[in-house]
Amino acid sequence: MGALQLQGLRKSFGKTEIIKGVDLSVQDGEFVVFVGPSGCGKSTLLRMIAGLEDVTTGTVVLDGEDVTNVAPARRGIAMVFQTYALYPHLTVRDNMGLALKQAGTPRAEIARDVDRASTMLALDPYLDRRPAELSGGQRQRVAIGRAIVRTPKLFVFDEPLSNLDAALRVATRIEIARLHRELGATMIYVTHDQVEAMTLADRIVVLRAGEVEQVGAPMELYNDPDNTFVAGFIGSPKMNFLKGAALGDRADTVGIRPEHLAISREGGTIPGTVSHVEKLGGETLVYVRTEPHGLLTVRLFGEHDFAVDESVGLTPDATRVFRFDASGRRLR
Amino acid sequence: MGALQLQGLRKSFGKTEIIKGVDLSVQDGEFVVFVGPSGCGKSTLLRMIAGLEDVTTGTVVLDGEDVTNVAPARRGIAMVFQTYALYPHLTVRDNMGLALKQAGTPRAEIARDVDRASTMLALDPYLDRRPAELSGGQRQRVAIGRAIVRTPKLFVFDEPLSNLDAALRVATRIEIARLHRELGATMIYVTHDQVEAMTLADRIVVLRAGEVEQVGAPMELYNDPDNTFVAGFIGSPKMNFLKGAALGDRADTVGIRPEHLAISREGGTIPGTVSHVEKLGGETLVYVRTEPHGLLTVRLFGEHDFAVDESVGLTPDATRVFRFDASGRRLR
Amino acid sequence: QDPVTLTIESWRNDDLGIWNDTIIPAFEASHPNIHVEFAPTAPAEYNAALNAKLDAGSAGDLITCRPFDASLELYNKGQLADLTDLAAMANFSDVAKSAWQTDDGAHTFCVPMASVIHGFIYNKTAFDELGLQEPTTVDEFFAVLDKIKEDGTYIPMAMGTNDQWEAATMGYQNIGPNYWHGEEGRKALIAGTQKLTDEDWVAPFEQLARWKDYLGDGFEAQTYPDSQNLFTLGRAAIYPTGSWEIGVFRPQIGDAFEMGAFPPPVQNAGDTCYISDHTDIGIGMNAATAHPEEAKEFLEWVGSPEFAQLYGNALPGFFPLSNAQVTLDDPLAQEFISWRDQCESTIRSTYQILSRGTPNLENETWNASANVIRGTETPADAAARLQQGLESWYKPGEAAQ
Amino acid sequence: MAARRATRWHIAVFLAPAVLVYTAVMILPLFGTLNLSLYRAEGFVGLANFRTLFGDPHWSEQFWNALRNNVWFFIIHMLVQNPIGILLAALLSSPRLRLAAFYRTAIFIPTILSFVIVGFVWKLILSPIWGIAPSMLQAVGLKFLFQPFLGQEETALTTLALISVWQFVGIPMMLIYAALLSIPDEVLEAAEMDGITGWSRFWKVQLPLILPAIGIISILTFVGNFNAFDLIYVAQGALAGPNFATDILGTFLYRTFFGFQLQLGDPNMGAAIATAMFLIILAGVCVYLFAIQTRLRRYQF
Amino acid sequence: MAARSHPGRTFAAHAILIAYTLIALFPVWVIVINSVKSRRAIFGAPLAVPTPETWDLVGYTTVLENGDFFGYFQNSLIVTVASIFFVLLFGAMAAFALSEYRFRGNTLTGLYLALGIMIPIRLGTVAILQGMVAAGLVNTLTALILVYTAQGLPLAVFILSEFMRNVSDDLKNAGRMDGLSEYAIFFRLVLPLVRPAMATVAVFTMIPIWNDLWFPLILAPSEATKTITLGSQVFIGQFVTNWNAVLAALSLAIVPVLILYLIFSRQLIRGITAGAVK
Ligand SMILES: Nc1ncnc2c1ncn2[C@@H]1O[C@H](COP(=O)(O)OP(=O)(O)OP(=O)(O)O)[C@@H](O)[C@H]1O
Ligand SMILES: Nc1ncnc2c1ncn2[C@@H]1O[C@H](COP(=O)(O)OP(=O)(O)OP(=O)(O)O)[C@@H](O)[C@H]1O
Ligand SMILES: [Mg+2]
Ligand SMILES: [Mg+2]
Repeated sequence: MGALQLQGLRKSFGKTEIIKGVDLSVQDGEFVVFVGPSGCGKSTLLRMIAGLEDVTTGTVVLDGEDVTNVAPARRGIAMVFQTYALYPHLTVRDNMGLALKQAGTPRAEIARDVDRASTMLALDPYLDRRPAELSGGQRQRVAIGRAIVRTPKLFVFDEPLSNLDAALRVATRIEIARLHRELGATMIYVTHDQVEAMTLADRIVVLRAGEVEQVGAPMELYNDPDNTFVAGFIGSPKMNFLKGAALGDRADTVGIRPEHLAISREGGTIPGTVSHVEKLGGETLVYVRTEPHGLLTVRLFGEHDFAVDESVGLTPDATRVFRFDASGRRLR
Repeated sequence: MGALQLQGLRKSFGKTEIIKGVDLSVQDGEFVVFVGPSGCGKSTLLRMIAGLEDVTTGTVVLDGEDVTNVAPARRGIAMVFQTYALYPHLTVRDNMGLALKQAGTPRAEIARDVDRASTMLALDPYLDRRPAELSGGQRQRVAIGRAIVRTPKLFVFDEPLSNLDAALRVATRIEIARLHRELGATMIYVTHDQVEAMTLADRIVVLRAGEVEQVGAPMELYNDPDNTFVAGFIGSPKMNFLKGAALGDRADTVGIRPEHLAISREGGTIPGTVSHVEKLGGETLVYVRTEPHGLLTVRLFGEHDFAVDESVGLTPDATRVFRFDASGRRLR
Repeated sequence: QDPVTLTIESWRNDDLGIWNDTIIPAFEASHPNIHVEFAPTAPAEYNAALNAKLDAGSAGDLITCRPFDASLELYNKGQLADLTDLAAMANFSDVAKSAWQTDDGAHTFCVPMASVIHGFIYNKTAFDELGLQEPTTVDEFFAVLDKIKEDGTYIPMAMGTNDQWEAATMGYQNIGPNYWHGEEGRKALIAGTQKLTDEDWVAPFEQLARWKDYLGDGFEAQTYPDSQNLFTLGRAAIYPTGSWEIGVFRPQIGDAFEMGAFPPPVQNAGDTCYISDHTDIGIGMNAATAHPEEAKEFLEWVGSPEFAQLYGNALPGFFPLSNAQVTLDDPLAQEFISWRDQCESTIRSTYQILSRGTPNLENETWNASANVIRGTETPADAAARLQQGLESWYKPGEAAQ
Repeated sequence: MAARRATRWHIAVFLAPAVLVYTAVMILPLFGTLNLSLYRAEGFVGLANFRTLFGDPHWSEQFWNALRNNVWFFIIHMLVQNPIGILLAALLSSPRLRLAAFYRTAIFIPTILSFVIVGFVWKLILSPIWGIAPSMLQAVGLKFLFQPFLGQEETALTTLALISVWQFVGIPMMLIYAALLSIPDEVLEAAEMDGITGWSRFWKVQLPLILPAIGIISILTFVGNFNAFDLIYVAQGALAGPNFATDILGTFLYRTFFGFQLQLGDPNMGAAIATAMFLIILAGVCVYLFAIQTRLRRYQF
Repeated sequence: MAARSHPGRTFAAHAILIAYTLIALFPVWVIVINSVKSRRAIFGAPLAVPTPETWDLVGYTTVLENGDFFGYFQNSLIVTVASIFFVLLFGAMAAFALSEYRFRGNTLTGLYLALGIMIPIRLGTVAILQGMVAAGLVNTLTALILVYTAQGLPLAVFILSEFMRNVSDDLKNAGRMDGLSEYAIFFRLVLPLVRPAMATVAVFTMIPIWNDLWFPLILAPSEATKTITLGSQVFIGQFVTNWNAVLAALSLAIVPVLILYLIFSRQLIRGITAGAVK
């Protein structure tokens, strides 16, 4: 019920190869999040799984069955599109209910399922509007609702929360997590949001330019990245990369996360001057210009005042540094 | 050069009033961020400023001139649309260059400006593609690029970064901040992202259901919210609201941010059990079930281990609590 | 001085080659100051197009004239010039001119060019094969048809009702004069002393109704070209027709078989025979022409014996109306024209005056003839309908409406 | 938009060329002509021509007969041409259908043909004498089904309507095809994910989105049919035989206005007929514009 | 998409399309084969493929000998292409005004522009001809182009305005924000995006123009301005029609329209693949 294997998947648009051989095995009931820079092929990969994009080479195996050439409708997958792709002529209610109606579900049941989803997504007041009369966030919620009501064995979500406000985002995220627990459905989820990725995923797949860089549980990637790319991509703000030579370290590059860099007005191993301070309320980010490491970010809990151009010293937490070789590979 | 006054702006779609009287004055060169729940009218307000939506009543004054009835093209405003609204038949290069070409800018200059914007947005490899061949994030960047190349006196951005990955998001955010500094242009910006709002804004405007709830500098809103709505909306995770009565407090509701709630295995003023732990790498969120306050969120710096169902005690930082009356108004 | 160019409006697309190759060169040889262009229009559009051009003032200098009302109307509107004084008019009989005169005969506005004669063309080879003779009476006619039908090799008669006009023109108007006694009946009808419901006028319909059995399968959908082809391909034995087909059939049949012709059979042996010798084509002058002198010069030539000779031989089956003696080379054409000597000539009954109003008697006759042949209307009903339609607007005695 | 807005000259500029050319070359001449319906040769007669048209049985019988035939002609087009056109367009728009361009072109070719050829070839095919249709029916043992379709009062009009359908099916096909192609792929993909494929995708997703285009072809069919003339004229002549069974308003008008054979053109009565036709069509178009078009929802893609 | 098509459904689709294609092409086939047969063979065995005995190009030779056929072709092409150009340009402009702006009289203007499809333009012949005579345009191609432009406009406006309503407002608004004038929005954004509809309208406009007999006959019958359709009429006589020549002429006349059609239908596809986003 929902186990997925991707074997040597490749995809080219014309001459450009977009997906360059992806092998991945997703357990039944697992929640897998795809992250990666914009344009790395996340949506394309999702669409190949869904069957909307044909596979150049490789196979997609769903529940032990090779579905590479099976029509999307017969794969039993629900998808939330990055561009929503709502039916413009149907009301919100009908947008959500159409798939069930098509499957011949009894009216009462459809109504119940749609109501549940719409309540969950705070869409109740809009059930009789058409997509054109909705705000961006409302449309996105309808798209999510449409997938949810179908309860298929595999969900694929393409950045489903990117247009939601913080509160709704948290609420919907929690709903999706709950849904995942309750349905036991396999979910594949693309997001740019660190919090979503870290909190929802059983495993995160980091993609770069059509290739898998690393696969692992969220904290595994955070605490044990394989290379500079993963180290830099997981965690926000981004990890600081320092020059090993200047620190007297054997490694080419030394990585230290902003939260593991202590700042003090006197002392500290790396001297620098404050370039810019961002106060986010619960935390403060201090950008410090240093020689020869360039701009380093320091993340502090709570509110702190630093004047721009003030001299400060930074001290990395020696237990939390990562060492990388010249090619970016992690030295363990 | 870019000062904006909104006076008594109202907007109805049919019988529904969406914008219910907005008065706002934006200084020349200011960076104002609109935040608010999905569907509260942020996009609609932006579109009224841009002249794309006619105003039901009220006036829009730009640079001292009443532009309420001036055509959008003549207001000298650049806009990034939530739906991107790229020209599907034009390449990325032409999408960005069209406005300049229209204005009769010399070719070489157009090429230079487009190149600069595309480099900044990492769009160089895609200059000759059409929007249909781009990923979601790439489309969004093109939309931003299109606004940037024009260097108008007022920018309005509708969730410009929502589809970008973390790294690009930070980079683009910083670019926008730089652009703001360098051009001295006034900017109005809608976002759902707390970090963007807190870091970019000179002032944040909190909207609720078509009305302005509070206007102020980011830290002002964070530290001195007028009501529960603003208090809950600014800051992520959301502020915890506790029942005053149960705490023996004179206020109806007591608000305390997750970062100002200490957690310990023994002691603490509010006893509870751990319901769920989210590890985000640099920080940890602990959700604690308490009587009678319900689920409270605690935000801790660094990694922490708590077992689900473990008994814990919470202690609010007394200096950081906010008190609200029954209607949600702040008691100062 | 450059020659003046005269343009001729015509519906005779068919004659384009003859004009360009024969007639115009002959004229231009003797009139170097005039250049003539023959500019035909497809026949179906001719009247409409001509009227529009005349109304707007862009029509050609010379106008080919339909007989009777169509041209009379143009004359009355002042669009055709009065040609009464043309010297060549002396070369034509009054009957010949009658198709292009005012009702009182005082003014003539077109030079008569040609008439066509109705009759039956038959496949002589087939007749010989079946041992048949040209019929002279109606009974003989049907006996011949029966024999052909019995034999089964040939469709006895080629005619279809799809286009309707065959039924009226080549059926009704062909055999009718024998019943209504040619001019006598026709004039009586105009005078109101006879009615279409009279025996003499119903009888032709009765004969037509009998034709049905001798026509090919599906004749209801058979068109005029179909009929022509049936005959020329040798599949039909008899073809009720008009003399114009001679020129059409000759090249198509070639040596495949020999053609013969007989006039419409009479009721009883020895009865006077009547033929429809219909004045069909004339030519007049656009009153608004810029070159009236030259146009008249041309018309004089059209009225001359030289033209008659040229035209009659170039277009076998279109018989010059001129009094001049014309020798025809085509034997079949000779055969047709020879009937003028044995029989009384008349013109089609509906053409003069009687088709001036609504309902239009000619159109109604097409419809009625087709219906009668198809058997969907009885001869009596058809005649009654025609009479009723005619009476609804035509009051004999006040001819010029 | 708000009333205080400056005069929007561009609207006038956009409209001017079309309105000018159209008014000068089309509307003025046409209405000049329709105006003739109020005159007779002797001068202004008010509505007398209309009284004749509807009061005189000779005229009114022909008029109603033509109108009845015309309605039938239209019904056949609506029931046969448009559904076939939609079906073909739906099939052609299936993604990556091989040979789609070939089919589209092939099906459109009849539309390009001139009426002269269409009339000729169909008469040839249906001819009981030269017999393509009869011999083909004979080949499959159905010869008894053959009738001289064009020569019988019961079948002639329907046959001609079907020929016209054959000729013009390309038009609804093209329009619907263009409309179908403008539906964004993602919406169709969403439907595909929802299990809505094949016919149900067509009924539930595509059809509602192309309703405006269907509205257009319906009104174009209506207008086209009530102005139709050429095919009948070419196939059956201006007298629209047999026994006026194929007479439609267009042929009736042509015969009256321009005359036919010995019947002289009667611009006044012709104009009266044209005016009547015009009013019928106008009524239809107004129903469409005000009652249907405004209710059709349009979606922006 | 290979992965996405069902063999069964594809097969059914092809079966239906092939069946209909046969129905559509069979009569055309009959026309073409008969255009290269002798007259006797046409009627003797209309369905037979030409054999050496029946093979006869007399139709084509007659056509080529009679009059300046290439000149006629050229006239037809000039008239058709110029008319389509003006119909599309003026029609699209008017359609844009009607679909994009709300102004008083919008619906009425739309209705006014649609009146033309409700009355056969032939009825206005005399007045049109008089106008052309007065303007000295008789026997010029300009006269035909003017008439056809006027004749094609109503349909073009009708169809294009419907399609223009589908163009996303956000897109036009983005153009406005970019400082594009309304004209630029029309020419640079809307026109390219309704290309499929334009191609469709072009095809609809082209056919009646190409096949029209009446106005060439009335307005420009001179040898120098004859169109192909008018030129072919020479072979349609009063009592006999030279079917070989008519079939040949009209078969030849299909070719240019077919080419035009192919050009436009390519535009149709290209317009689509330019692809709308959201
Ligand atoms: N054309 C319309 N007709 C009716 N209601 C509309 C229309 N456009 C927007 N609305 C409604 O107006 C409200 C405000 O919409 P708006 O797009 O301004 O929201 P928003 O604040 O931008 O939301 P989001 O953050 O989700 O983009 C929403 O409730 C929406 O449903
Ligand atoms: N139809 C197409 N033709 C050519 N290139 C395409 C096409 N669709 C996508 N691409 C390219 O493929 C790459 C991957 O696109 P994809 O949409 O999968 O990216 P993504 O990872 O989802 O990005 P984002 O996070 O921005 O949505 C991009 O560089 C994009 O430009
Ligand atoms: Mg994507
Ligand atoms: Mg919005």
